[in-house]
Amino acid sequence: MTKILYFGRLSDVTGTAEERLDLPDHVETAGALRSWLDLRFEAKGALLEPSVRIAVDSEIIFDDEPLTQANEIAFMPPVGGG
Amino acid sequence: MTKILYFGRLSDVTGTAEERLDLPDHVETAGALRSWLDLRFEAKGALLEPSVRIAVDSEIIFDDEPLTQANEIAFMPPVGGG
Amino acid sequence: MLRISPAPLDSAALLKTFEQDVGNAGGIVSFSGRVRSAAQAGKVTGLHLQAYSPMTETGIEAAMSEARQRWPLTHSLVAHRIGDMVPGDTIVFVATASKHRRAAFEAADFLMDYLKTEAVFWKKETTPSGDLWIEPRSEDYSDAARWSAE
Amino acid sequence: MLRISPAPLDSAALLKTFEQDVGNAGGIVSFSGRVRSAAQAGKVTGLHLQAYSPMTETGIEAAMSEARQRWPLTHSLVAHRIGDMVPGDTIVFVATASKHRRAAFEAADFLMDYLKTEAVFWKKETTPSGDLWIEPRSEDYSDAARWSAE
Repeated sequence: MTKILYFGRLSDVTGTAEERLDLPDHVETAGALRSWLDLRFEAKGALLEPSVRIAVDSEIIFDDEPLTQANEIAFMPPVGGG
Repeated sequence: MTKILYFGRLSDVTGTAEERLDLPDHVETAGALRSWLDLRFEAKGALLEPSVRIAVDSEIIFDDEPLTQANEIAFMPPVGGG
Repeated sequence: MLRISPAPLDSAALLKTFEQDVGNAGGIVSFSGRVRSAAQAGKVTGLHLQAYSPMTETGIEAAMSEARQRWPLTHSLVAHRIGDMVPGDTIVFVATASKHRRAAFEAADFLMDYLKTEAVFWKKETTPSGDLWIEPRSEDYSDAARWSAE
Repeated sequence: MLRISPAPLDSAALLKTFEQDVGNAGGIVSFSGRVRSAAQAGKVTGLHLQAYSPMTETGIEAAMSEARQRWPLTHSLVAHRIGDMVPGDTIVFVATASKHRRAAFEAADFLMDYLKTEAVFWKKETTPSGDLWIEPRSEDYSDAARWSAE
């Protein structure tokens, strides 16, 4: 099982801030995960936006990088505190 | 009588921070006052330095301006707080 | 020092402790940011701030380390509140100390630009017409870009 | 608000009062300057600061007024100590508040530059080898010149 986190406005899109999933075999990269989840949530591209970054176990990765042995994957929309 | 104030390092030169004087008739401008007092204190030019400004009743004046009806004249070396 | 917590921030108490830690260093600059009652979407009645540990901490610590490399700081502090707040609450307190006041000013400014645009936080405002997630304004990005343009 | 007094300055207490006055304005910047124990002439054991009323007040008030014209400040405070101090004492506390944090930073920085180079104060340091009147460093003048070069 992989823990998936949806931060900021994305939790409104997915209806959850956190879930545990078995990723299908064909979801091998960050980009494939975006596409699969965007369809699954009918998110209309919200998970595909380039401004939404993906972190695997607290490291930002590019869309063509593999999800190998990911324990926790986070979808991170643009950030900003203060 | 006119009150004369010597601020900062000038009080070390003159030996006083404040005095009351009758100004001689020929001391009509700020510049003339500088020259007269510099000689009187044997200040070796300390009161003549352009960086030392003169205020008459809290207004900075130039050397060629008159001292007419001055109640209080201040010799102000370069300033700076904080 | 970095502190991220849902506990209320007391700027005056933080400044007092910071000054004690700092000792005689010449200049101390502080910035306190508070939750506003008016924002892009009109009246704001509440604010929720979300962090993602340890990415949030790691990122801020890297920015603090960069600040120490760029400016001769003797001390720096970032205290950031998370969770639920109301207008007037202090959301962030940054303090820097240096023998050179210019360094203290620039480093505090730099850290605030980082916190506004790059720190891993997500901000949701509660308004009479509903909740709204807020992402950085273009003004925040142009402020932050000043530091890399040098 | 301007306050010039020989009474000790408590930065934390001043920040607390300032924040209460300011209400919900977004950002507050403060600067605290303290008497250093080492300076140009080596070890410093005491500092004496002389003002000239009302020129000192008039000048600082004019600088505060200029700051309010240049930046959208909601509040500003200058508290300056005069008389005799020892290392570690707070000599100046400046605070600015604005909806825009850049404005608060720049205005505090501007006021400090004014206080360092143009405010009507004379500063004498006591050192083991005697007393020494200190005039602004060239660094202070170049800092202050930034504002008129714009």
